[in-house]
Amino acid sequence: MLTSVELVEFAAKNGIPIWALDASIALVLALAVFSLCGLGVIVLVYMERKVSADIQLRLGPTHVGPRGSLQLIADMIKLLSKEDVFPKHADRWLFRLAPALVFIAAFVGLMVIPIGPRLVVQDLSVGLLYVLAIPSIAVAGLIMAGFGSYNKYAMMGGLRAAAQMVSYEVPRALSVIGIVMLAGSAKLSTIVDAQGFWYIFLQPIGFMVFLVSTLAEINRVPFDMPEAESELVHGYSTEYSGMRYAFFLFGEYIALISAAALTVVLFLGGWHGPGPELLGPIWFAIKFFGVVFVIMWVRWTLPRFRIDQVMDLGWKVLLPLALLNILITGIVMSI
Amino acid sequence: MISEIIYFSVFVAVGLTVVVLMLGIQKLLQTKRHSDAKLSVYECGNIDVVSDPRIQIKMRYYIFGLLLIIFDVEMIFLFPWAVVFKSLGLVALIEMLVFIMILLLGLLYAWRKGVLKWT
Amino acid sequence: MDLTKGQLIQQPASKAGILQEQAPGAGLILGKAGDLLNWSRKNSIWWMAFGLACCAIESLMCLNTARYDMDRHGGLLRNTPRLSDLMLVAGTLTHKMADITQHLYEQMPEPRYVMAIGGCAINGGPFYYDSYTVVRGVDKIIPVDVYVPGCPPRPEAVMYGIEQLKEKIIARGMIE
Amino acid sequence: MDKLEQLKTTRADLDDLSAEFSSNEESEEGSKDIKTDVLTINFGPQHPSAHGVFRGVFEVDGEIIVGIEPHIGYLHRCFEKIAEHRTYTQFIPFTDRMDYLSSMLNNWGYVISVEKLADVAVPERAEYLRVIVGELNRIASHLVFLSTAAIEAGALTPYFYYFDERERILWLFEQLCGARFTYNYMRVGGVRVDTPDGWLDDVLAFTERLEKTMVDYDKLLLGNYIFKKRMKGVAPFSAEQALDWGLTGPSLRASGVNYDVRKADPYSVYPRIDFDAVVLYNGDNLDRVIARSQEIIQSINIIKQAVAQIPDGRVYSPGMPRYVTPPPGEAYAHIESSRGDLGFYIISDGSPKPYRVKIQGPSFGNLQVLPAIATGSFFSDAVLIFGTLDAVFGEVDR
Repeated sequence: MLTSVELVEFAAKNGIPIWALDASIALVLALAVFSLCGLGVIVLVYMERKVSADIQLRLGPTHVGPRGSLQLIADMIKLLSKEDVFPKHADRWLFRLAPALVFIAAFVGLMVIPIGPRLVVQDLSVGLLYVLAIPSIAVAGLIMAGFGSYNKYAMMGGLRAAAQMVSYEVPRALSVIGIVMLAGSAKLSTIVDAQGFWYIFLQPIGFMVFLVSTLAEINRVPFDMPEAESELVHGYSTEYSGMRYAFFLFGEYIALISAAALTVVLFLGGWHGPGPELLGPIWFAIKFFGVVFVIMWVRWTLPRFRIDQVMDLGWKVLLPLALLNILITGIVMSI
Repeated sequence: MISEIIYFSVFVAVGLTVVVLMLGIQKLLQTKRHSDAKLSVYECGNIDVVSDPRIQIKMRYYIFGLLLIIFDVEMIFLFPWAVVFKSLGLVALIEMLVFIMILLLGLLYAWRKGVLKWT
Repeated sequence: MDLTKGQLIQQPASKAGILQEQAPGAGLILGKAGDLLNWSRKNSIWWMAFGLACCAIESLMCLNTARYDMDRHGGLLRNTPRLSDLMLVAGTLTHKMADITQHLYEQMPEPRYVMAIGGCAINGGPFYYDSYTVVRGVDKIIPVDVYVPGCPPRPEAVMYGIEQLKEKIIARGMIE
Repeated sequence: MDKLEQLKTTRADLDDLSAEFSSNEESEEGSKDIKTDVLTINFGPQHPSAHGVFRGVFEVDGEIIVGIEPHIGYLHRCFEKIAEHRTYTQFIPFTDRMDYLSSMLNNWGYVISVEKLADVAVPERAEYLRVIVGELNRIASHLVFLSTAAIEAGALTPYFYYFDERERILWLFEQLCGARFTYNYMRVGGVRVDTPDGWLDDVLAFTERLEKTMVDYDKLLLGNYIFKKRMKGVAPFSAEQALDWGLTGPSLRASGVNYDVRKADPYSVYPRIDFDAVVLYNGDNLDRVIARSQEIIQSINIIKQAVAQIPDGRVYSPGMPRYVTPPPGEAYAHIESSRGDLGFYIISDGSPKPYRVKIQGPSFGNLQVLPAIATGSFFSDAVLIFGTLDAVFGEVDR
């Protein structure tokens, strides 16, 4: 682990309490993860714009920076300098806390995802449960945003977010039980190590259920009910401007990062690939961008479901399928 | 355990600092020019708010919420079971199958009663 | 409706402006920062989906499509005034719509820009000089930055208008 | 006496009590179903899918629409009054700006009425050119319809494909009359200019291209499982209902009524052209979309035949005066616009300006049905229903 024996000895010698040592290492790591995921957001937004442009016969950003790569930076600086409108009727604290909650929940979720052998901040023994649970708190942020902005579209967006979370939380969690059974652990690094053979082949039903409910969990098309632009003008973030909106954007993309990374870890063998162990992160990145591309491809191809169809799909198709998956896995493993 | 909690809190603190810092920079850079109209509710351009958004709205997914709690609890039971499944073998499978079946029957019952329909 | 009620309630300029007046040497740093801000503002113009009539199809919808593709320049279509920098007033403005237009303009956060697209938005149109419902130009109710003539103007003309707006943004200081 | 009074009051008290009791019972029964309020939502005028300046006040109970109150008139430019102060030729540009997505057809509807009023013969070549540009414009309009239907269903990509094809049509129009969007191409007694060299070949090349690409686009949008699931069976409209509400155009034909002005009351050279009116039978959202998609194929078919049949000759009837002065009288003529039955009723008092022009726009008739069919549907579907009714507010408000 990263808190190596020498460091502990050094701390003990100099009278530094162990928690302070932990905290300082955690701070360094948190900043590293933050810069990494900041870079990731920049790359993903650029990729999203380029992929969508490619699908739509367009060019995408070309003018700002080399091949338009500085586009997001320009957008961010602009959002930073925009006026911060705080609507008169909005609830003071709900309105303020919502973007922060969405952003922090998504960011903290990145803590347990291993991107290479031993390259992980905290390898929790319940890492899988943690990474399923913590990013879902973001939904509370959406509901707060919807309720706090005193706006009808935002309100309906927040309620839809809640409805969607209610329907897809369970299938998503149940679909990975099969993996826990196979790997015999809920620790993410153990799950990766157990994958001599990728779990996507051993758990095809689980993979499908997981991918679909992940799309719903991170509110991407065809499940972007909370921000359905054609009816709810901008969904839960209708009243937000400037940097507060940017945090919703960050939150959304960091959720995409953690969802895609989790898919790689659980089903696509994590950092495993031919070549020495040192290439692990590179293999991880290749698989990661593959998954992200698929998610974007879906996003720019499909229309949106209706809210009742969304819930039907969750409860009547995905949940039974996920339970069936557990059943099949159990029976096959017992035989 | 304590180390994990420290890590978690440091991550939350870093996230919170970023949020506060960015909003502070925005506060410094922005040009504030407020009018009553700007602070009013966005209503597709309409000036008059025709009704209060904070009303007792019909939550048609209330029952779904109850079901979510039931299945979430089931899920929490399933995780430890799944971790040690390899060493427990067939008996554990049958036991858990009975457990899942009961819940599945509950789901089927709710389905038959028409609760899962968005009316 | 009352066409004279468009005045904004003026409030003190940003804290940066106060800083520039008080702290010596802050001007240079803020000048550089202002360049950066202006660069970002000109390269990320998000406009509001606000179409009134014929010009909206030409200037709003076509501007996104493959042939014109304002996304290349960082332009995006946004649905709410809260996220928009630019309001394209495209089409005939009637008296019934006037106060709504004004309200939407006021709901946009600073800095905000307005482009009047087409004859109708500029001065009431080439045809409606004797109409009893048409407002003779959107600049009667809100300040306009760029005028793009045409009935309707081609999307290229609107793009040229946006280029003109970019020059205007650069010419403006950070502190208004 | 006192006793009687007392008795009366007791009696009244008892009545009150029983009334209270019964009302209590009622409220108890009511509390089983928690009382909820309806949310009143403003939809438009500034809204991404308001198609311009429609304002609907939607009353939403949860997600279900319980009432719609449409507000129109945000684009009222008083065309009918203006027409009384313009000469007959001067009014043609106004028709461009009425239904701005199918300007050519609006031009055509107006000039055909004036021609009927003034009894002007139109040269053969001009009639064919009108058919060609009219059908091209119908395709362009339907392409916009399909793209907005896709956007409202949440799919953004088809919009780019459809608009790319539409750009090609606009390019053809630009070659022909110099304008991309508002053409002012037709004149009383013909059309303004003849085609440039090779224009008809370009038209044929375009139709051949579109025929191939439409197959792909239909697969992309209409073949999509989610799109079908969203659209199928939503807001079905029976033939009787459609006729009662005065629906016209593709929306009417999607309900199973075979009424196409080109067939029912043929004008121009349509009798010489072999084509089918697209009739579908469910009358739901999906059928309204499919009707448009199939009409594009029919229009391609018509254009091909018209290009094959077009004769040489002049495009403007000789000896037409600068000011058309029809004799006193009245005339009504209607055509099949891309949205339905577009009619112009003109009264002349013998002067160079019309005495009265009454425009019967199809969008208005199609839009008024919205509260009737969208009530009871989902909020997200109401937006789609509004989209498939295909109202253009330049024409609704005029």
